Amino acid sequence: MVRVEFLGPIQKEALEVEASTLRDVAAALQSDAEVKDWLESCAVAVNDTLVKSLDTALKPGDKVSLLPPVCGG
Amino acid sequence: MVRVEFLGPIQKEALEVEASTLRDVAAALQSDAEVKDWLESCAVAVNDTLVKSLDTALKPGDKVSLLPPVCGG
Amino acid sequence: MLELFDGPVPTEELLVRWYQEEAGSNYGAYIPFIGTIRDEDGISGLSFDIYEPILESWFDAWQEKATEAGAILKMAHSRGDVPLHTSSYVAAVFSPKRKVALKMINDFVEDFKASAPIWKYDLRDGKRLYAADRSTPISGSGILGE
Amino acid sequence: MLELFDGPVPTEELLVRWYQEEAGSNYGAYIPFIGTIRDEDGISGLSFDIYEPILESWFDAWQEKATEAGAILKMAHSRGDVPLHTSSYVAAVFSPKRKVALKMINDFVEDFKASAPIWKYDLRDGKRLYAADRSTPISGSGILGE
Repeated sequence: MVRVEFLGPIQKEALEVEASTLRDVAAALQSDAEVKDWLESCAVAVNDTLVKSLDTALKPGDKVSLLPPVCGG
Repeated sequence: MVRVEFLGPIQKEALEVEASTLRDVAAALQSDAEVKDWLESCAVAVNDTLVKSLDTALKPGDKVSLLPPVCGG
Repeated sequence: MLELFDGPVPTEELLVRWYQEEAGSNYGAYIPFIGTIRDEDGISGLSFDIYEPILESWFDAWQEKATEAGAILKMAHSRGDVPLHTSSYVAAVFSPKRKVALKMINDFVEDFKASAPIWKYDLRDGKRLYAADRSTPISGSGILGE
Repeated sequence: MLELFDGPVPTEELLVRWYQEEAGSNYGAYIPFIGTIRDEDGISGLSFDIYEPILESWFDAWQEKATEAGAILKMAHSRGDVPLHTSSYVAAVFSPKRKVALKMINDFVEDFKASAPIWKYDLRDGKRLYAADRSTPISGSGILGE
């Protein structure tokens, strides 16, 4: 299981998801009505490093974070 | 007569020069050994406004200033 | 150096302290950038969420880039609510060279706006409303929607 | 606002005072630029001459340009001797908009270096030596040499 966390304005508790790559996480989230609309605009970090490929491998205990559009300053 | 002033590092007292245009001032200064070498690098102001033409007209009492290369900051 | 504050950043103190910290470091140029909350659109202030682990690694990567150019960066940002006319963001570059400093403060602040994991909310009528229309997807966003 | 000082500019006081002066003016971005004397080439400091009438008209023209962009400029500079590790120049822009402010501080400081009627001298071995090699002829220079 990997832990999926939702940052900033996404009002959602963390999930535990069975996943060996980010592609598995994407599939799980696309069927989640609460979070589906955020997916197009979110960046993704694995263990606090931003990643850009769905083929990113995951192992049990990894942390996947969704980062919606930002506006610091 | 116009008054010609030398600014910054040009160590020279002001001169009074007979001139109806800046061209007359140029002629007077080109024959002045102390200031001749500065002429190529100096900007010129008439009554504290920068000018770019030797045809600039002058009237008695005008102030002509020579501004050597600058480096503020 | 990255400093986070609950509420407004202490701008005056930061500007002076950072200047004094580097007074003997032989930098010729110091350029701070100060972001202050504007009174507009009827808001009573802004509020911020920060994801610190990624903010820190983003800042560390910039500090490394600054070091390669002989410069250093400092930054402070607010967490939580920040009232109108107070500041939520102070960043600064110190460099031996003017041109390096001018380019770096521009590039740093622009990348900060595009990449730093900070979320902004309008405070209006007692509510905290995500500023979606002024927010920017981080580069590489959207892979989960493919 | 243009402020001239005999000796170093009071950097800390200026940074704080300028921030406070505009605290209620609803500017979103404040960017100061601070120039500090570097210890290099064995100098003990720098020294400056200023021709104030033309500095003032140069600054007024910039202030007008800033006003058209909704911004304002402030500037302070030293006259006479300025020791190592103290500051001779502080300039600042305030603007509602970040991008306007970042571009303006760059353009203002670069034009200042190229155009402001200020002459710099190295202080070395008790002498005051014109920094000819670092100086720039003002645009339009040389007409008297034609």
